[in-house]
Amino acid sequence: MNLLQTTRLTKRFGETRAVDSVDFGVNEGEVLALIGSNGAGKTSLVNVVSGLLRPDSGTIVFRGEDVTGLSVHDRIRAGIARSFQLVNLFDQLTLLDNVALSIFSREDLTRQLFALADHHRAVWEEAFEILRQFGLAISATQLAGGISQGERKLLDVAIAFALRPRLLFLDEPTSGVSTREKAPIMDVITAVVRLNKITAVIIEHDMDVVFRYSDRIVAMHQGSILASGTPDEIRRNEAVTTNLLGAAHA
Amino acid sequence: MDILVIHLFNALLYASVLFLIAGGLSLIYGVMRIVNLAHGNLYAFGAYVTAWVVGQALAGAHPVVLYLLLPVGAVAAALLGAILEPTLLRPFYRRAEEYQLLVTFGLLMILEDLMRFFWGPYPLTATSLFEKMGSLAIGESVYPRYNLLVIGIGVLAAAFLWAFVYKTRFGVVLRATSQDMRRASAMGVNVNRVYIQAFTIGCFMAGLGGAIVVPGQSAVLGMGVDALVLAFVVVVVGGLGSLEGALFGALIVGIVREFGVSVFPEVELAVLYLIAVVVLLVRPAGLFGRTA
Amino acid sequence: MKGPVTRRDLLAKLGVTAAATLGASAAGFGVAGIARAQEKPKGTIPDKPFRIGHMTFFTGPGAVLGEPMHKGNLLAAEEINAQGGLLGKRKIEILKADEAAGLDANVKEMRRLRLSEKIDMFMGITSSGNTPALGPAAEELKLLTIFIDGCTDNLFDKAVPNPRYIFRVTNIQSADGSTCALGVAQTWPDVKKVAHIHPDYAYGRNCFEHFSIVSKKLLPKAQNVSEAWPKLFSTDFTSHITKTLGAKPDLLVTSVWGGDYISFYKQALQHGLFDKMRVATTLALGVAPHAIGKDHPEGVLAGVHANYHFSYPPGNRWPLNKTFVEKYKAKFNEYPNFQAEGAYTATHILRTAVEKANKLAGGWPDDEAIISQIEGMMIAGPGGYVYIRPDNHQGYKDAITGFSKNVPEYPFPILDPARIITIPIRNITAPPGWPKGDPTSTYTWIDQTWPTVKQA
Amino acid sequence: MSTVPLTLRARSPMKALPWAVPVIVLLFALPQTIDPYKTILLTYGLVMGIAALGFNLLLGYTGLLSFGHSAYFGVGAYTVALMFKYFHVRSMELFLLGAILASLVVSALFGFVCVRYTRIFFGILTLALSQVLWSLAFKFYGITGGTDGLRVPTPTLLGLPLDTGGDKILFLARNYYYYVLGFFVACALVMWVVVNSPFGKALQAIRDNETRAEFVGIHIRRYRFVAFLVSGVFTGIAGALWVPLNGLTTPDILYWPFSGEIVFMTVLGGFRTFSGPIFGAVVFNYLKTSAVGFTTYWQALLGAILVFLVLALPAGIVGTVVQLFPLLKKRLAR
Repeated sequence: MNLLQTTRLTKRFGETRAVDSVDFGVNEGEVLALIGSNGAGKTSLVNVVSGLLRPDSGTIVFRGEDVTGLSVHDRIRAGIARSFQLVNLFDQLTLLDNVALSIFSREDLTRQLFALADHHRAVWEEAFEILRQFGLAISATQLAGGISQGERKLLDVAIAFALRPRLLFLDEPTSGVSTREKAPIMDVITAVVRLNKITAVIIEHDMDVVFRYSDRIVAMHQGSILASGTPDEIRRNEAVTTNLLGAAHA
Repeated sequence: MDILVIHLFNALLYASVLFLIAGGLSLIYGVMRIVNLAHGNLYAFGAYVTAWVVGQALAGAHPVVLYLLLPVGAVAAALLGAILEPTLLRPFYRRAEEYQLLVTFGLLMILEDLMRFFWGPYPLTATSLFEKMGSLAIGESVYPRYNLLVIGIGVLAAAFLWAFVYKTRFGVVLRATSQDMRRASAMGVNVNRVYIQAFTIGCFMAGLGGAIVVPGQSAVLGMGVDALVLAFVVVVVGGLGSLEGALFGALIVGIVREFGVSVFPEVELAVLYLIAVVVLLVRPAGLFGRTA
Repeated sequence: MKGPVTRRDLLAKLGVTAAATLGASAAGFGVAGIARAQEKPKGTIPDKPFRIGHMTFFTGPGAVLGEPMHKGNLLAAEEINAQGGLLGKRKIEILKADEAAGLDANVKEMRRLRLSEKIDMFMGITSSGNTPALGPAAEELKLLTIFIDGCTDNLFDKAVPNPRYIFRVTNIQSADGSTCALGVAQTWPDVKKVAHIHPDYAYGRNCFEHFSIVSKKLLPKAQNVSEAWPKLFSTDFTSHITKTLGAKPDLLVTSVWGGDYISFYKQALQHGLFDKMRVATTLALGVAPHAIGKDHPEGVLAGVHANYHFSYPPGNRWPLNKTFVEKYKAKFNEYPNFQAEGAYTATHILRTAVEKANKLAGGWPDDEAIISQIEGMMIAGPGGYVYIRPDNHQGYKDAITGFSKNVPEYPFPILDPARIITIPIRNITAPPGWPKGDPTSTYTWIDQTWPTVKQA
Repeated sequence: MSTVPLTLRARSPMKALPWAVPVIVLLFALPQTIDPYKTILLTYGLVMGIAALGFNLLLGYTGLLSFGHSAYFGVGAYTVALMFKYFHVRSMELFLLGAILASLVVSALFGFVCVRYTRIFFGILTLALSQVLWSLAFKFYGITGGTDGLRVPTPTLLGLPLDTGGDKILFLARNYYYYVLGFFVACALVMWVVVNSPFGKALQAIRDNETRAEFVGIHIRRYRFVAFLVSGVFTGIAGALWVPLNGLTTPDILYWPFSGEIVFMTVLGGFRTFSGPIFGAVVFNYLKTSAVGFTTYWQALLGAILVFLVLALPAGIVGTVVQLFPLLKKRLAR
């Protein structure tokens, strides 16, 4: 069944239409890869859907409800979470805090002024468990500012994941890390995602990664959807091969 | 009737001085993204230097000479600025704003006392300049010619500044830097030089404000702090970093204050600050400001 | 006073006289003089120095009043130390403290001086905003104190209604406004439209109130046509002057003083204000006599805080003043103002009290003994007789004001010797036992006891 | 799972006790050993400490630099003065209650306006708003007494009559000191809980990364607003507690340089640490008092110290010590 559906979603920057009346759907339970060359509008689409940008026109329906007008934090409540291509962390807090914060927020505990955070044992246990799933347990008490780029990418995802979203956008989870690190990171992420049966949309350049990890692929080009299908279908799709794969592999 | 005209003149008088102070403040912020809490003291500094120099020269100097001495205060303030920027402020551009505010706050305290150290606690005057020009008859009232001169200088300064920023090559560099410091330096602009120049000009304006004020009034301690808060109102109304804004804001403040004094004395000051608040609410970046 | 009274009657009753004879109110009091030879003190006197904490404005615009105050204190201390100190033994030591640090800091500083510097006495204070805070603080510290100025009625009306340790030597503030009004009533009885420009703080308000109440009694026809309240220590009066001119009054009353007044009169000159109306001031020549230029118009009612101008009493009739002015001029190369006179007198009040107390009991007198000597003391100072009223510890000296005049002897205007106006102070201040009132006891006293003159 | 208790114990509230307890004990003991004057100074310090704590909830934990905290301090103080003037209240508890309510209202009003902005705009806006209050206190002579301010006599504590026989100094140095100390400890405790609460974590998240905070579902403005309220009320309480020390409220405490002093003391101690502002407040108070006593150029002296501080010890005194501590440990270990 259709978890997210946008209709004629449009976002302009001046003349350029970053997102050009896109009808984009995500099905419950799938891991979807969003591909396309730079400037194809992938990130813009995610930004609009996740609420970072306001669309110029079109609607976003999530679980049968129109969320187009919702503020970011309300979308989070509704169950749409995302990670960031350029990592967005709380650098002066520990990894544990970074993750725990998502849980506090999710459980609506952040409005507690006069209770010690540390007394919410369950939250910390869960936070620690999540860190472990992402292989970050060892640095749990370090400051997020002080860990390696690879770990930062994972933590960024972990923060989003800790919200237990129904739909998780992962914006280039392996960008900016060495090719050696790419595979391990993707393994961890996809493992966690599948294990927890989270519907995920992954923006990715690296086609090997894409074909290996996704159930379905949506290819974007110049702000609109070029093609959509299983990895095999996409491999065989003319338009895609000419417009994207060639470019990507060249 | 003539009283109304005079009220108007007063408003303009006040506005032109405020414009010089606030314009400098705004220019500096626009280019360097620094709010200089000690800016008011540079205004005071200009006033003291001019008063002092005129006082020294007074003995037998030709009146014309005295008038030529007027801008000395401005130059002095500019020099002071040229010293302060590289020594005190430069280390802070990469630091958080609170540090910049604090260091200029400390500077404010230091300058306040330095002026007392040099010129003593007593007010310094240069009234001879104010008196020599006599007064102009307006209807059945008279108005000091000197005040008209100040208004003139204010207008001229505004014109010059405008031409400088929009018509000269340096103006282009200045604006480029204020738009995007990184790109400017990428394009080979020597940002450090631009900064010191901008800061110096800002201080020059403040100093000029003080220099032209002092003959009509006098240089007193604490004049800087009072001026600063009003300059804030001006730049907030006009928009931090916008010269047009500073001009416009100065006019508003000048007029409101002038009629505040006669019409609603109790809330004369409060109204000014409230204007600032309202503007910030309606247009956070001020009436002429670029939205940050 | 009952029944219809003419202005002339009332002025006469109040003893408002031009070029008055001295010491009218001195009669019947044991008068202590200032410069007289030291007698041998009784008993043994410790020779540890007598420390006076002197707090006044050493910084900021208020320093035009503060510095002379300190100088007056210094001069007197020197005279006394030259004779070996208090009772020939205890040299006076003066610790400076800056009043400009702000009220909060001033209260702290007074405590520090007493509790950790162990001062024996506190003197000074210029701002009438500060005494109401420091008075109670001094009482709390049981600290013998003579305030020189800070002369707000509020201090002994409300802040410290029953003072024990604190005194004040210069005339009570309300005398300023009243004296100014009486001067006007006597000189320009025909004023109809009055405009006011006062600094927006205690002193300005007080002058406005007392001028108003007195003129209500003596100038019932006069009405208030304009008020302007510039910030204290602001030097831009353009707007306020314009407002005043716009109201077309025939008299301007102003209590603007110090550097403010200099800026004011220069600007007023250029606006032709002095040609359009008469001007009555409360403090024009009072602050720094030598700072006023010869361009200052003559014939302005030029107040001296109802206290003292160095040109009066004239030296030939009052040698004390002659010697004081000469010494002061020689030492500081400027002319003393009322603050200097006040501090000088206050220091000698201390000396006199200590000597008298010593005569009675011998040895170094304790504070109680000194206090009981100061209470009710009548002493001749440079400015004339000062009487310290025992009930409220307030110093009273005959009020004086006059008219600005340029004379060849001085490079600045002085009070026209021919037209000095003096008023016996007790005629314009609430008598002992008068209930504390609002805004001031003197105000309610004038309001309730003075008749309103019938227009003659 | 086994490591969780470990990591948590490493950061449990108990960790604060080893240094908090001795400090409090010391504070309780001090008045017995030092002279009244020093005790009174310390009282000032503790009062300002409360204000600085409140201020730092915004600067240190939410990342908002307010240059208008004189407003809430002043509101607290003037509430006390006006309560006495118009209703002849003498009870310190009632004063505090009034001050809390008043500062709550004002900070709600100002907060509503201010939390939409950050950085320099926030600073200037708070400054402008505080100046509004200042000019009203300054101009409405009839109500506020203008620059004369309003006198407030010694209040009654806990409804008890003064047992010091009207000796104000003794009262301040004993009864009132302990009274303030009590409030100080309470306030510090409350603030400590607040910054360590889930809410506090959310604030720090907002400080570190506004966008991401939004993307973990935090309604930023609302949280800033609440932080603003707490901050304002703390400062208001400080203002009320300050009045009996000074005996008088004047517009000075509403004028913007006083806000500057609050920033000063916070940075002096170090706004990245919890105890920094408290420490800074106490030290600043001694600093200013001795500077004023030491030279008429006290202002320049303080200014120089501030500049030096920002140049050399941006982390503040406590902050620097905290940074050096591990190094020292290493040294000692070798």
